[in-house]
Amino acid sequence: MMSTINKSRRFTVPIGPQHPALKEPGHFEFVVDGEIVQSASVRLGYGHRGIEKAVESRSWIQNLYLLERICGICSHIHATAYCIGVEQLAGVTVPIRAQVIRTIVAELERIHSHLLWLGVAAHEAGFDTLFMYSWRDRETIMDILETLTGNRVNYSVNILGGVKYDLLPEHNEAIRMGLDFLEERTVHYVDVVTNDSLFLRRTQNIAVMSYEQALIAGVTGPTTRASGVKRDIRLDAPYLAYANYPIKLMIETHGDLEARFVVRLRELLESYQYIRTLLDVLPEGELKTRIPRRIKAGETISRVEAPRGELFYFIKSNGTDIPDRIHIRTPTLANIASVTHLVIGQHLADVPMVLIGIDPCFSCNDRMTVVDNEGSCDVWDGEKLRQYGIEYYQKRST
Amino acid sequence: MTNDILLKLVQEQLTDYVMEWVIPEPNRLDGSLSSEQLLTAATQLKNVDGFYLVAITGIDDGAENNTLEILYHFCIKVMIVTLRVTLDRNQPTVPSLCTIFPYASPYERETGEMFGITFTSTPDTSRLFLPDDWTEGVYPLRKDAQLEGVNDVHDK
Amino acid sequence: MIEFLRTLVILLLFPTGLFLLFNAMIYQWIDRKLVARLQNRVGPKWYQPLADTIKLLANEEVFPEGTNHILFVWLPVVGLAGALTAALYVPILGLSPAYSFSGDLLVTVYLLSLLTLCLGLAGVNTRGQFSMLGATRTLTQLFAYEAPFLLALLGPAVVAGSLQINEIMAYSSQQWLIFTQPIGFVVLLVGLMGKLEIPPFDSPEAETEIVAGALTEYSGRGLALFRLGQWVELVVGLTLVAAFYLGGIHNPLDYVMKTVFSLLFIVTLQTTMTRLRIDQTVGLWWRYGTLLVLVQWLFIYLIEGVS
Amino acid sequence: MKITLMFRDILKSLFGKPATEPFPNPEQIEPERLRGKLHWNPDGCTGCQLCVKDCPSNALKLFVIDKAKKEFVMRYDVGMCTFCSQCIENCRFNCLDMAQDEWALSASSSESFIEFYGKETNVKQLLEASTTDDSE
Repeated sequence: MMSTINKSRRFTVPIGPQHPALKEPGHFEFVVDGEIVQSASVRLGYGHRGIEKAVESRSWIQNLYLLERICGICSHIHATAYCIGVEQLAGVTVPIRAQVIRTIVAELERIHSHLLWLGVAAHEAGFDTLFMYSWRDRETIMDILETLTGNRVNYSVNILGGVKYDLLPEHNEAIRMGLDFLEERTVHYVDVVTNDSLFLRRTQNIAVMSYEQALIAGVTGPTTRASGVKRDIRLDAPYLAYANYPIKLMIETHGDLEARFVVRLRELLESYQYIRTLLDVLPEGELKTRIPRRIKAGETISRVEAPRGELFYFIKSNGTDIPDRIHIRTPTLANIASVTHLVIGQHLADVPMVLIGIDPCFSCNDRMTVVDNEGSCDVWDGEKLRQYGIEYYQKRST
Repeated sequence: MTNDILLKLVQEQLTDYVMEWVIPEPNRLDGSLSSEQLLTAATQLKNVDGFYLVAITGIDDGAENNTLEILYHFCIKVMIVTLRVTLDRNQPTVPSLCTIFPYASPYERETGEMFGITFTSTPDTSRLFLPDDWTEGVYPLRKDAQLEGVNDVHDK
Repeated sequence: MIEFLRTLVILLLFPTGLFLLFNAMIYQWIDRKLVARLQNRVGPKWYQPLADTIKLLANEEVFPEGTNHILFVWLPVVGLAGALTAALYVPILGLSPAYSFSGDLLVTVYLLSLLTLCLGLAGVNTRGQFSMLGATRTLTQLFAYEAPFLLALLGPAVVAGSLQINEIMAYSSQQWLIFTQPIGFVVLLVGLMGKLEIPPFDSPEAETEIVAGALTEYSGRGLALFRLGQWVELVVGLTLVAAFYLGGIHNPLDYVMKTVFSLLFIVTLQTTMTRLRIDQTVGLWWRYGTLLVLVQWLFIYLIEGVS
Repeated sequence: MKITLMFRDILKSLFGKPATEPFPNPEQIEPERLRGKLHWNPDGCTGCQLCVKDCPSNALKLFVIDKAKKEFVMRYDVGMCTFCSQCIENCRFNCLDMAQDEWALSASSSESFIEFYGKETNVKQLLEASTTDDSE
C-alpha cells in the first residue's frame, strides 16, 4: 500500500516524552518500514519524583499523603494499599464500616479511571465524539466523589486506621442516581464499541495477545483478563469488603484491542452493581480506630487491584515512626514491557491504540529517582523568564 | 488446595535449597537462600506450583551490616512466597531470572540501577528510570547514597 | 482602466481576495461550532479562526535545519494562491463566476489539488520523521480520493453536456441532481472531506500518531497560509456541491442555506466516525468510492442512451 | 454494517444545552466537604504541635509566644498546603477548620500565600523579630 515510500529506508519514529498521543511523559522509539513497525524500545523516568526514597525520611502519617500523590487517577488505591499494609503491621483491625467506605471509593475511582481510559483510547483512534461523551459522563462520578470527599482527585478519604468521611444517606441517593445514569450510558458505549464497524476496524484483531503470551509477558489487570487469564486480586486475595461481598470476574478471551475495551466496560457495569450492593449492606459503626505512631518492626506485603491491575506494596518497618523501606510495584511496570512485543508488525497508526490499550500510567511508574534540588532549585519567576526571552530574541536578531 | 497445604508443599519441595523458613503471615512464606540456589528454586516454583513473579524488592541493610537483600515475591492466588538472597554490599551479584520469567527484565533493571546490584546474564542492563546523565556509581535507594548535587538538572 | 480596476477588485476584494478569506473563516467557524455542539461542547466564538490567523501571522517563523528555505516560504503561498484562484471560476454567493470559459471545471479541480501537492512537498521538504510520514500519507490519500472525486464532479458535466461550471449550473437549476445522481453527491462530499483531511480521513495529520503530519514543522505564517488555503477549499468545494447537485445557486440566501446544509452533512459524518488508517482509506476509496461512482456513470449512460 | 452509532447522541446535543460549565460559574455550589484554606482559631489551642508534626508538606508552623498564657501564632503557607486535612484530624480541640468557599487561591507572588494567625500584637512582635533576624 505504501509503495511510494522508499523501501530500503527505515524511519525511527519517536513517540514521547512530548507527543500528543501520550498525555504523560514516556519515550518510545519505533522503527518503521513504511507504515509497519519493525521494532520498539521503551524508556521511562520522565516523571520521577523520588517517592520511594522520600518515604524513608517521613513519618508513617505523612507518607500516606505522599503515596496518595503517586498517581492522580488511582490515588485512592495507592493510599488504600499503604493503609492496609501499615494496619497489618500494626495489628490493627479497621472498623467494618470504614472498610466498606474504602471499597466504595475504590470502586468509584475505578469507574472514573475506566471512563477516562475509554475517552483517551477513543481519542487515540480518532473518535473524538466518544472521547467527549465519555468524559462528560465521567463528570458524574467526579461530582459524586467531590460531594463525598470534597475533592475531585486525591480524595484523601483514608487515614491510618480508618476513613475520614462518613457516607450519609443523602450521598447514598446521589450515588445511586449517578450510577443509574452511568449504567445506561455504559450499555450504550458497549453497543458502540462492539458494533460500530468503523471503530471495530481499528480494534478487532489488532495487537492480539493470546492466553500463553499474556502469561509469558506477565501482564496484569484488565489487559490480562482480556486474554482470558483469570487473575483479579479482588477475587484471588480478597481485601476490604471484597472478602465478604465477592465481585464478579470479567473475562474476555480474544485478547485483541476490542477485548480490552469490552473487559473494561463490563467491569464498569459490574462496579455499578457492586457499589449498589455495598450501599445496601453498609454496616453501622465506627469510622476509625487508633493506630500507634510507631509501627512494630516487621515486613508485610499488601496487594490490591488498582484500575490498571495488580498493585503491590512491600512495607518494612524497623519499629520507629519512619518506615525503613517501601517498595511499590505498579501495574504499568508489569504491562509496559508487553507493548514493545505487541506493536511489532502493527501499522504505525495502531501504535497509539496499542499503547493506550494497556492503560499506561507513567506517573505511577516513575516514582523513585531523587531529584534533590533543595537549595539549588532554580525557579524562574515571570521577570526572569521575560529577561530570558528578551535576551533570546536579541541573540537571534544579531 | 488450601493455603496451608500448598505452602507446606512448597516448603517441602524447596527444603534442599532454602536455609531458613519464616512464616510472617498465614498466607506468606519467606525463605532465605544463597544466590546459587535461586534459579533452581524459582524454576521449581514456576513449573511445579504455577507461581508467577510479582515483584523484585531490594533492601539496603545499611553500611554497618554491609549487606543488601534482594527479595523475589512469587504469588499464586492469595499465597505469597518470598525468596530472600543476602548479598555482599561491595559486590552484589545475583543470577538473572529472565530465562524463567521473561517479564522480570524491567524489575531487574529497576533494582539494578537503584541498588547497584548486578544481574548476571540479564538481557538488558540499560537505564530504565534514572536519567542518562546520572552519575555512575550512585545508587539512590541505598541508605548512604550521596545525592547532594548529583542530579541538579537546572544547573546543566 | 475600468477593466483593470474590475480585475483588481475581483482579485483583492470580491469575490476572491478579502471577502473569500473572511467567508472561509466564517465557514471554518461554523464547522468548528457545529462539531462542538454535536459533541455537547460550547465551541469557539465567531472570530476564533480570524484570531487564530492573526496570531499565527504574528508568530515567529522557525526554519528547521536542512530545509530549502525558498520552498519552505513559497509552498504555502502557492497553495493558498491555487485555492484562491479556483474560487474565481465558481459561483460564490450565487453570482456568476468572475471568469468563465469552456473547461473551467477541470482547471478548478486541478487548482484545488495544488494545495494538497504543496502540502505533500512541504512535508518532504522539512525532513522530519513526522512530516515525512505525513507527506507520504497526504499524497497517498490524494491518489485515493482524486479519481472518484473527479468522476463525481464530471457526472453532472456529462448530463449537462458541458465542462463549463456556469452551464452545468444552469442545467442543474432545472432539476436537482441530488435525486437523479445521489451516489455522486455523497461521493463528492466525502471526497471533499478526504481532500480537506477532515475526520475520518485525517490520518495524514493524525495528531495522536504523527503530531501534525506534513505541517509538524510549520509555525507562524506558513501554517496560517496552509490553514487558510484549506478553509478556502472548503468554501469552493461546498459551492461546487451546491451548484451541481443541490439545484444550483440563485441568490446569496440560497447559497448560504445550501452550503450550510452540505456542511452539516460533513460535520455529522465527521463526528460519528472513527479515523481510518491510511490503508483503510485507500481501500475504501478504490473498493467502494470508485466502484460506486462507476455504477452511477453506468446509469447515466443508460438513461442518456434511452432518452 | 453499522456506522454512526452515536447519531442519537449528537442529535440530542444539537438541540440541547452544552455540558460545559462556564468559569467562574455563579450558579456553582461548593460541595459541603470541600477542603479550602485552613483557618486557625486560637481559643482552646494548647500548643501540642500535633498538627505541625503530621503535616505532610510542612505548611504549618506554631510559634510559642507565651506557653503559660496560651498565646501562640500560627504561620500557614497556602502555597505549601496539600489540603489533606490531616491537621484537622489530629486536633483534639477543634481549633482548625478548612473554609468551604475559599478555594480559588492562586496569586502572582509567593509572599501573599503566607498567612499569620493569632493575636495582632503577637503577630507584629513575631514579624519584627524575624525581620531583625534576617538583617543580622
